[in-house]
Formats: sequence, structure tokens, C-alpha cells
Amino acid sequence: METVTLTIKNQPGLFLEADSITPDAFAGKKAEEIVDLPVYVGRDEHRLGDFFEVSGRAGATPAETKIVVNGDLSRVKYIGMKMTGGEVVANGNADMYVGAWMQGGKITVNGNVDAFAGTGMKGGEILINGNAGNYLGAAYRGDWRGMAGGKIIVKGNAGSDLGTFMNGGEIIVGGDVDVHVATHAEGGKIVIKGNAKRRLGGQMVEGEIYVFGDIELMMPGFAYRKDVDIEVDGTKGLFALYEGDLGERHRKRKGQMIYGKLYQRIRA
Amino acid sequence: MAIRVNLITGRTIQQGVSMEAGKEKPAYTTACGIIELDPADFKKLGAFRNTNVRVTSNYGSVIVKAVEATQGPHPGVAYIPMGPWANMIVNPNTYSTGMPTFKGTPVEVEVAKSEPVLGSLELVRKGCRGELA
Amino acid sequence: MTKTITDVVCPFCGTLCDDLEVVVSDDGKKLLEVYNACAIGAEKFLHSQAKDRITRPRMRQEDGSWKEISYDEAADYTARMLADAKKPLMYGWSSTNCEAQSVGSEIGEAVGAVMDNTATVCHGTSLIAVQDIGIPSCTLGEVKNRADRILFWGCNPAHAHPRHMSRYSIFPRGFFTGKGHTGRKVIVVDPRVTDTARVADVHLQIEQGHDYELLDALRVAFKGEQLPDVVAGIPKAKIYEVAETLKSGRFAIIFFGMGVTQSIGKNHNIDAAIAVTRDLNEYTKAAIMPMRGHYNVTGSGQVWGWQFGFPFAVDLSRGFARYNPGETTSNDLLRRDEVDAVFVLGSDPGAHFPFSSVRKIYDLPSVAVEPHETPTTEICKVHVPVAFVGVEVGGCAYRMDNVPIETRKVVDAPEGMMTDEEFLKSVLMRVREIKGV
Amino acid sequence: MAEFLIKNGFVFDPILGIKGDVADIAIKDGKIVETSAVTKPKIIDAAGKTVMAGGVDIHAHVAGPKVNIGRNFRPEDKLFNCTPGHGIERMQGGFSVPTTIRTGYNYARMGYTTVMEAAMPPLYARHTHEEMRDTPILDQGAYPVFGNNWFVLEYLKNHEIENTAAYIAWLLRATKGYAVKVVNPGGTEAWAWGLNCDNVHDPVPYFDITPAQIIKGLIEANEYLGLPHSMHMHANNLGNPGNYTTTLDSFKLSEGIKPNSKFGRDQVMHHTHVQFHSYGGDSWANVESKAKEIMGYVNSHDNITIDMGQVTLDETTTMTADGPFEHHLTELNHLKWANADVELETGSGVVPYIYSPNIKVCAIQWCIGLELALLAKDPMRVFMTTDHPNAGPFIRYPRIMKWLMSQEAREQQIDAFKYKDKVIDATNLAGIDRELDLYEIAQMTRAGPAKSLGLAHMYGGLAPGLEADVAVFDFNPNESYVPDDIENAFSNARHLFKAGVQIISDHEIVSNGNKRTLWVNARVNENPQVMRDVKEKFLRYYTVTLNNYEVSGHYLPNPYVIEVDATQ
Repeated sequence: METVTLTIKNQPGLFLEADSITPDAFAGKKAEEIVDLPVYVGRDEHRLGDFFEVSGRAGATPAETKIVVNGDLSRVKYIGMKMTGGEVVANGNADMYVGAWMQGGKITVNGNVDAFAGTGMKGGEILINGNAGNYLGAAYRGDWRGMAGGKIIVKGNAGSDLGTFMNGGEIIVGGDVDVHVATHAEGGKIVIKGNAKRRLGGQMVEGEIYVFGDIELMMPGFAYRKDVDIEVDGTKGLFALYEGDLGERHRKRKGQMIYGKLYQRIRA
Repeated sequence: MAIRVNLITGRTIQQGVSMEAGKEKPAYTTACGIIELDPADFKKLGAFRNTNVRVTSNYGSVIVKAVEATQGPHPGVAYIPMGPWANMIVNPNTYSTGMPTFKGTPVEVEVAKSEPVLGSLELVRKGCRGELA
Repeated sequence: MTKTITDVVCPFCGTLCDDLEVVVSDDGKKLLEVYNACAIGAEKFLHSQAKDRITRPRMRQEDGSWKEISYDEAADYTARMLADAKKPLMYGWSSTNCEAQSVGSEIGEAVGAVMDNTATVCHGTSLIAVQDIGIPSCTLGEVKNRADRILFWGCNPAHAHPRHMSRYSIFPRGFFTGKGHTGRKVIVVDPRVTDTARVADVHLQIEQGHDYELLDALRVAFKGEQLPDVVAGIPKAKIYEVAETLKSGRFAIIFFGMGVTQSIGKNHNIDAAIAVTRDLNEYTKAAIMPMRGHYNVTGSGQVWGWQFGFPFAVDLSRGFARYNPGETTSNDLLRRDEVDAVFVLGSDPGAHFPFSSVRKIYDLPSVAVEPHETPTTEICKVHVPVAFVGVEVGGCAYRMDNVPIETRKVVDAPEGMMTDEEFLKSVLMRVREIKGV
Repeated sequence: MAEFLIKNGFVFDPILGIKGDVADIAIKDGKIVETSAVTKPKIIDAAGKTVMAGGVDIHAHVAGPKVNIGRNFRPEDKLFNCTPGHGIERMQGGFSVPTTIRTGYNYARMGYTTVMEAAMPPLYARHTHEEMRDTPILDQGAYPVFGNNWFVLEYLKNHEIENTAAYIAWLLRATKGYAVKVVNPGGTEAWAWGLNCDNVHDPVPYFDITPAQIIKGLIEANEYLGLPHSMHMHANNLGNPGNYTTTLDSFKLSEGIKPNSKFGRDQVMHHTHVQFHSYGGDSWANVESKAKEIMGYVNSHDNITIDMGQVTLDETTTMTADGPFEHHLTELNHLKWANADVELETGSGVVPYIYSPNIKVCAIQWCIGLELALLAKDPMRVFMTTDHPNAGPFIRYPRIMKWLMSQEAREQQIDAFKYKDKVIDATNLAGIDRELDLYEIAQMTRAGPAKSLGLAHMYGGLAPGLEADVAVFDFNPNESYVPDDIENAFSNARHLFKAGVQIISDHEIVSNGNKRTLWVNARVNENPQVMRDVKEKFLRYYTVTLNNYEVSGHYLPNPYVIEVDATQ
């Protein structure tokens, strides 16, 4: 795997739209070609090299390309958008749409990300070592096809609207989450190791939510079924199983109604 | 003595009429530079009707006149008609929807008898220039 | 001598009443009386006659005072500001006609602006919900002629849409509703005992900010599933009862307002309310409608819909349209310092945005096109007063149920004043000159 | 105005009867003229290329309230496909429901110059006209819907044809409408109570009238007026297994009625998107094609024209005034559902839909549409449509041409179906080897629809005197080609002229043209009763006043009024 290193040297006046920072756009290019890739500030087109020092070279294919981005990226959008393979490491806070519509490869952010990370994600892995913003692993507006595959791990907290319209894949949040989790979900798995607020599984058709900490308020559409002994992301324990959203439509499989499942860990 | 209440904002007919008559006019301040409190909350606050109060949230602070709620009872809920006074203190968090959280901001209300309720233009102007207390 | 003009359309709220009568002087220069309007609508017509009205553009000076400038100078300043900016915000577009909105779109395209309308602080979250789940709706005449279950959720028409209840929802006698209000059951959900709640058969005094939970509970009740004892401060027996009332109607309508769009959950509250409506269509006929605020905010969403494909928060900065509330919405843009100039027309963000956003506008180059003197004009660098649409110039507007009605001119604007459309056209011309296209 | 001479192209024109011969087409003052009539024309070299009249779309949902619902509630339909303006083109966006601007340009790119909006709710006529105004290039008209209108229901309950006709004339004028559209007659009124009318004899709740009475009455009223187009029909029971009997029952209501029109049409009923109405079986498990039965009837009754409603196997957005159908659809696919019932007049619904080649029913629908066209004896009476965007977006017309013109292309598609064998069993298509030629395509897309619309005096051909709507395609019918060449060539006209203005030059859009809006002004004898009824209904039941209802002229900046004298 070849590595390209980007180090931000000029902060944009407004925000930098850098959908070209992906292994797919870099693949087969040398540093002097990569600096010419387009980025945008408002309506102005610039070169990537106007904002970043670029060194190293990309591999022949996205899968053979690793990108390391250094510096304060909190005004840089779209890092790793639509990437299909390879690796991106962002050493700093990043703005919106990290790994949005991602299909493969891995993104590591050593910092926080703003909203819409992993929007419409189909595959690959996003590891966020800080906090994530709102709409992590959610669907784009209007789309009923949210996160379909892949894995998102957040070491810190996540914002509101986690996994909206989630259909598949996995999201693990080490800390707390804000309101609205797995709304309209029809599949997938969300693990919350900290506390949750309200509106978990609202309008949920199918899928799984695991909460290790407290839930401020349970949806009225979730009913307690039973206690179960399970292992979740390496933690074994007793969980209370709730099913819902009872107000929502549900499929039947083998004569059995399939509900969304919400497991809350029972403290010893 | 300060009380904590849950603040909501919205339209009133007086707000609408005075807005159309001119936001620079005193009638607009009379209509919107107010906080409607439930009688029970007045009691807790230990204030008379029509006393100026300071309303403070995590996001700001504003002086308005405390009046008795006309569409109550709603103990624990306070109402400031939509407008620049309410907007000094509402929760601007949009939760990435574009919409600030205009309704449901926890606020503290305390009597501020001697402080004036500013007119809308002055309030916004002074706020922008950093001239508000 | 005076003239009476009939079938006048009221340019205040989304109710868009079109049965006003206005008496004007024989020369059409003075507006004397307004009939059939609500207090707010009447005030809007009468205020146009104010003696102290500002009738010429003005620019803020270094010392804070205003200096009168010509419309040409104002158009030139506006065009330069927009052309110089990398990402200007063009906000408002709700208290104006569709004709002006269309010219605004062309300017937005030419300068790469973010176009946003007042839905962003009003029913923008409803629009998001509609994109997620759809919206079974109808025109207001369907309500008048058929509805026997009227549910007002988080809205207070007695104050915000004063003639709504008499024209469309509670009181009118329609084709299948000959008994008027006695044939209807009215339910109000509101944390306050509003004046609308006082005329209702049932008032659910909901715990503020728990709309999503209560709506979900209604859906659970429709399906006959078990509920917790109390949801959102409402005992479960009451919830089952209201669910039954709704199901047993022939035609149920839900009207909703800022109580749900602006409370926590926002789009999700509307989403759940629409889900309730969808559910009701399994049992009977049901529709749902947002109580749109400005008289033509709906039209702005329609015009942008057919021109760009999105009803608000349209980011044209990259040369093509993009849309994502939370990113391309005015308050997010201002909060995050994503825009470098602000143009306002047909709205008053200075009064109606959270102050943290207002302050950002103050710090940027800014122009306000606005007939009134407002907190926005107070903080903008240039104020361009214009004729009142629907009073001094006609043009198309869309009612809250998307029905387009052509507003009427009833009286002349003060001598020498421009309309929104005229001013925008001169800005567009200047923009094209500056850009050489 | 500039003169043009389009030289040496292979011309396909049913009006001139030219079947691919090399000929020159001359343009002067916006019209086609004899080649001898031009003096200093600009020469357009069309050697080795195909030349046809501008396409005429008789049925598409391109402007108005439900189309805009489709746009506004589907941001995902525009994700990553919005494009910048360049040259004279403005920004564009949208796949299945494009913006008005993209609509105009994309039709032009396919060589289409006239597009009829298929369903205009009268109360929303102003909106429809605003959108058409913002659709560049194309001549357009819109069909107000009548089949669930209270006036019509009340008049036709007693078979009051003259009153119905007077009301139609009034409404066409008030809405600046073009033709009488009927959608699920009675069924959409029933849907206002959550009900439907499943067949032509299923009575409408309260109004005590059957769909059959509505259909027959509206045909008669249409002929009483002698309108340019016939009654334009979307029958009851759309989209349901076994519905072909309802379709045949509806067709039969036209029997014995003679066309009364000075505009050259021969039909009294145009039935639209027949694909959706040609299903046998009694469930989705055994649904099968009844295209043979349907075309058996159509081929033997020349007072009917139809269009296909061809499924294109895309993700699209369905939208129709058939409110109950859209509710039925959302129950099936659980996707977002918009509904918009309109007081006293009509309703509509909008639901996204994915026609997947992996779903048996979708593949059967695809076959049925093609069968209709391939079983047509008279291509002047069977027209190409996708009922845009219901069965697919209009941009797929060139792909449909490919399927109609090439058995190989059809076989490729059938082979790609997941349930190929079941699909073949349920349909006739695999046994049909007919390949249409470009002359027949010109009949189905130009001359035929123009004639059916009563617009053969303006559109659909290249005879002198007609509007100079001419398209030139990079397609040489005399050279060998693979099926995809058809799709590519007809998706991207080399040149296009609209009313004598060059719109496309070497594949570039160079002019926004001078679009016109067509509407029909039918004059009838004074009818005090109808005018009294109109006043009363507005006073008591409408929520807008009568004086605010009529669409004023400035919404049609360039109107083209077709006058009809029905006074007698």
C-alpha cells in the first residue's frame, strides 16, 4: 500500500469542499497530480494543493492507497466520500460528511466529526476516536435506504438521529447518544455503551438496539418481553428485551411477527 | 427570588397586529416584550403582575414584562410571543434540521423592576453592538 | 367618491382569505377601509397608508446614521455584494409573489447563492418529514365539505390564522357538513389552554416536548396494543378514547403548527403525525395539513420545487442545486460561518432568528428588501423599501393547501417606489453586467 | 425569420408518405415550405442521417401540483444528478421527476417539440400554467380532469349533455385547458371517503351515478362540443389483476358514437397507458398479459386510439389523479405516499416505485406494454408513452424504440429477467417477432398523436404548411447497427427546429425557443342554468371565490388559442 500525506497549510475562508480526498480520486496519481485535484470554497474552484502540502504517492488502485490528512480539518467537508477501498486517516477534527456514501475501505478520524458522517453508507469501516455529530450512519433526506452495510465505531458520544432509516450494518457508540436512534430502521445493529435520551426505535420496523447505560424515556410503542443473557461486542450480561415499535407496520416471517428489538443492560 | 420554567414561543394575535403596524412602534413591545406566566408561577416568583423581569437561559438574557397568562393555566410553562425578545434566549440548536429549538428552552426568571424593556430595534441593535448588559 | 374592490386576497397568513373588500379613494391612491379581514390582515392593509413610511432606499453610514440612496444605487450595491461573495445567503422569499421569487432564482443561479425561505424556521421540518414519509392531504374545501374530526396539534389558529376556523375547519357548513360545527368533533393538543383549545370538544394538555411519544401512543392505540399508564402527561384511557374518536369519523383532518415543528424532535414529530394519518386511512378517510405561516412561503417552495427540485435550503454555490437541511439551512449556515453575505427579502430574520444568528448577519455585508422598518432593516447595511405585495402590486401566491391564488393590487404604492420584482430585475441586470454574461 | 434547408436526410414521414427516402425539407417563417419557396436558406447537411417531424407526446405528467409534490418530496431523486447551467441552459436536476427546465431540454434532446400535460386539477390550473411557462422550448397544453367533478356528476346523473358541455366549455376557458380528461371516473370522488369504484357499474357514493354513465356522457358532451381532442380516458380499476375486462367494458361505451370534430381526428375515446389496464389473472401470483384481447378490440374499432404506458424498468415516481390506486400502491410497497384531494373536482396521489427486472410482475408489465405496440395493426392509433413518470421517465423513449425495433434487444432483456420462464409463460412477447421500422415509429410518436389530438394541421409531419418542428438524428437506417445505436441516436438529436427556430445545433442547445401554450376556447349558447350552478357552488362549497378562479392571460405569455364554435 502506498501512502499520500496531506497537511493542511491554509484554512479556507469559508468551508472547503474536498470530495476529492478519497483513495478513488488519488489512485494512480503522484503528489504533483494530486495537488491539482479540484476542491471548492463556495462557488470558487481551487486546487487541493492550494490548501494542503501533499507528499508521497498513491497506489495503482484505491485499495492500495492510504491517505493521511494532518491538521485542523474542522472546516473540511466530504473526506472519504463515496470511497470504495483503501484507507484514510484524518489526524484532527473533521467537518461534515466523513465517509458519506462510502462503499469500502477504512476511515480513521483521530478527533471529532460533524454531522452526516456515514450517510447512506454501504460498506467499509469508519472509526471515530472522538465524538460524532448528528445523523451518523443515517439516510440522505427522503431516502428510505439508509446505512446498508459496513461498520461505524465511535469512541466518544454521538449526536441525534443516529442510524435513521438504517437497513443493515453496525454502529457502535462508546459514549452517550442524543435523541432519536434508529428511527424508521428496517435492519442493522446499534450498540450504545453509554446513556441514551429519548426516542429509541421510534417507527422502527426491524433491527436491533443495545443500550448499556440509562434510557431517559422509553417509547410508548416498546413493550417489555423478557430478560435475556447475551454477549454484545465482547460484553456478556443480562439484558431486558423490549420489542417495538408496536405502532408501526411489521413483517411476518414463518407466521411470526418480526419487531424491532431494544435490549437494555440490567445493572447487577 | 428566581424561578425556573420551560419557555415556549409562538404567535399571538396582538403580536400579529402590532407587527403589521410596525415593529418600531411601542405597541410591538407591549405585545411581544412580555412573558406570560401562570398565576402559580407568579406566586413562586413573589412578584406582581406587570413587573419587569430578567429571563435567562443558557443562550442569553433579556428583560421583559411579566404578565399573567391569558391562555392557561399552564404552571411551569412560560410564554414569550415570537419576536426578538424571545429570540435572545431560545435554544438555537437545530439538531441538524435547520430549525432552532424555539420551544422548550429551560429559563430562569427573576424580578428586575428597575431595568427597562427595550424596543425591538434598540434591543437588536444593542445586542449586535455588544451593548447589552 | 370611493370605489369598493371585492374578492381581495389577504397577504398575511397561509389561510390566504380571498373574500376581502377594500374601499379606496376614487383615484386609487388611498386605501380607506377593509372589510371581512381579521385584525391582522386589516392592519396589514391599513399600515401601507402610514404617513411615516420609508419610501426610498437608504444606506447605513459609518456614524450609524442612514443616508438616502437611489434604487439604482441600491441595486448596484446589492449586485456587487452578491457578485463579490463566495457563498451569499439569499433568505426570505415568503412575503412576496411567485413572480419575484422567480427573478430571485435567476439571481441565485447567477451568483451561486444559497436560497432559503422562512420555512427554515417554520415548516421546514415538516418538509423534511414529508420527504421521509409523504403526506396524505387535501384542499381546505375538502375539510369544509367533508371533515367531521378536526384535530389541531401544536397550532393555535385563533391567534395565528384567525379566520381559519370560520372559513374552513370548525364552523363552516359544507356539502356533507350541513350542521357546521355541531357535526364535528374538535380535538386540540397543546401544552397551553389556548383560545383554540377553548372551543374544542377535547383538549389534551400535553407535556411540552412530548409530541412524538403521544403520537406514537395513538398509533399503538389504533392497533389495540397496550400502552403505559400515562404518556406525555395524558392518561392512557384518554388516548384510547381519542384514538377511537378519530377512527370513528368519516373524514379526519389534522392541522399542525409550530408546536410540533419547533419542539424537540421537529421533523420526527411531523413524521409521526403523518404516520397517524396514514394509519387512519386504514379505517376511514384522513388527511393532514401544515398551518403555513407567511401567505406565500408555500409558493416559494413550489417555485423552487419546479426550478431546482427542492422546497427550501437550496444551495446553488457549486453551480448546481444541492439540499440538506442541517447544512444548507440559514441558521446552520450563519452559526457555522458558512456564508459571507446576506440578502433578505420578504422576511424579518432580525426579529425571528435566534439572536446568535442575527448577530452573524450584522457582521456580514447585508441588504434587506422590506416595506417595513424592522429589526432586520435595523442591522443591514442597505434597506430597500418596496411596495406591499397583495396591496400595491398583485401576483401569484400559494395557500397552505398549495392552492395558487392571484393576489390583487388595490391601491397605488407611494410615488416612485419599486416592487420586489422590479428591484430584483434591476439587480439581476447589474449582476449580469458585472459578470459579463 | 431565418430560412433553413435540411438536405439529403433519410426522411420518415407518415404525412408525406416518405419511408426513408432521401429528401430535402425547407423551413421558412416558422413553417415547412416547398423547397422552391426558400431563397437563401441556411443549409443543414443531413446526409446519412434520419429526419423526422418533432415528436408529440400525448400523455405525460410534466407540470402541476402532483408533479411538484413528486419533485419536492423526493430529494433522493436528485442526489448527484443536478447539473450546472452552461451556455443558454439553466441549472437542471432530477431523474424521474426532472425540474421544468430539464424537462424541456431533455424532450428537445430526443427530438420532441410538443408535450401534453395529462392531468390538470382545475383548482390548480394556475400552478400548472406557471410550470409550463417555465418549461423551455416545448409547445404544451394541459388536460383538466372531469371524471369526478361534482358538476359533471350531477348533470350526467340525468344525462344532461348540453349542460355538461356548457360546463366543460366554461371550465376549459377558466383553466385555459386543452381537453377533457377522465381519471378513474367516480372512483376518485369515492376515494374522498376512502372508497373506490372498481368497475364501470360500481355506483359513486352519494352521487348515485355509475362510471359508465360518466364515461358515456363525457364522450357525448365532448362530441357535442366538437373539441379538437376526444375524451381522454384513464379507466377504473387501473393496475389490478384481471382488470382487462373493466378496460373492455370502458372501450365499449364508445361504440356507436361518431366523432364530431373539424380537427381531423377519427376517434371518440383516447385511452391512455393501456399497459396498466391489460392484466388477466385474479392475483399478483397469476397475473398475465391480456394484450391480445385488448388489441383485438382496438384493432377492430377505429373510433379508439390508445397509448402504451410502457414500463422502463427504472426507479421512478408514480403520480395520478387516481387517488385510491396510489393508496393501494403504498400499501404494497410501503414507500412514502402523498395524496392531494381537491374540493369538488378531483384528487391525486404520488408514490415512488421501483420496477425491478428481478420482480416477476414488473417484467410482465414490461412485456405487456411492448405487446400492445407490436400487436397494433394501425400505428396511427397506438402511441408511445411511458405515462411519464408512472411507468418510467420519458427519457427512455429511445430505449423503447430500441425494444420495438429490435427483437434481439427484447430477447436480451427477457434473458436478464430473474423469473424469465414464468414471465414468458404469462405473456405473449417472446412469440412476437415483429420489428417496427422508423416509419411506424414516426406514426406512433408524431403523426398519430398529432392526429388524435386534433393537431394534425400543426404537428406530426413534414408537409408544407405545418409547423417547422423538425429533428435530425445521427442514424443511418441503411447501414448496419446494433440495437443500442438506436437508443443513442434518438436520445441525442443532432439538430432540432421548433416552429422554425433552431433549438439544437450539433447536439448543443442553442435556443430556448418560443414556447406556446395551447388551449381550447369553445363557444356555446348561453346557458343560464349552468352559470347559476357555477355561482352557487362557488358561494357555498368552494373555498376560493368565483372571481379568483379563472386563470388570467398573463400566466400564458405565449398562448395559442384553438377556437371551437359549438353554438347552435
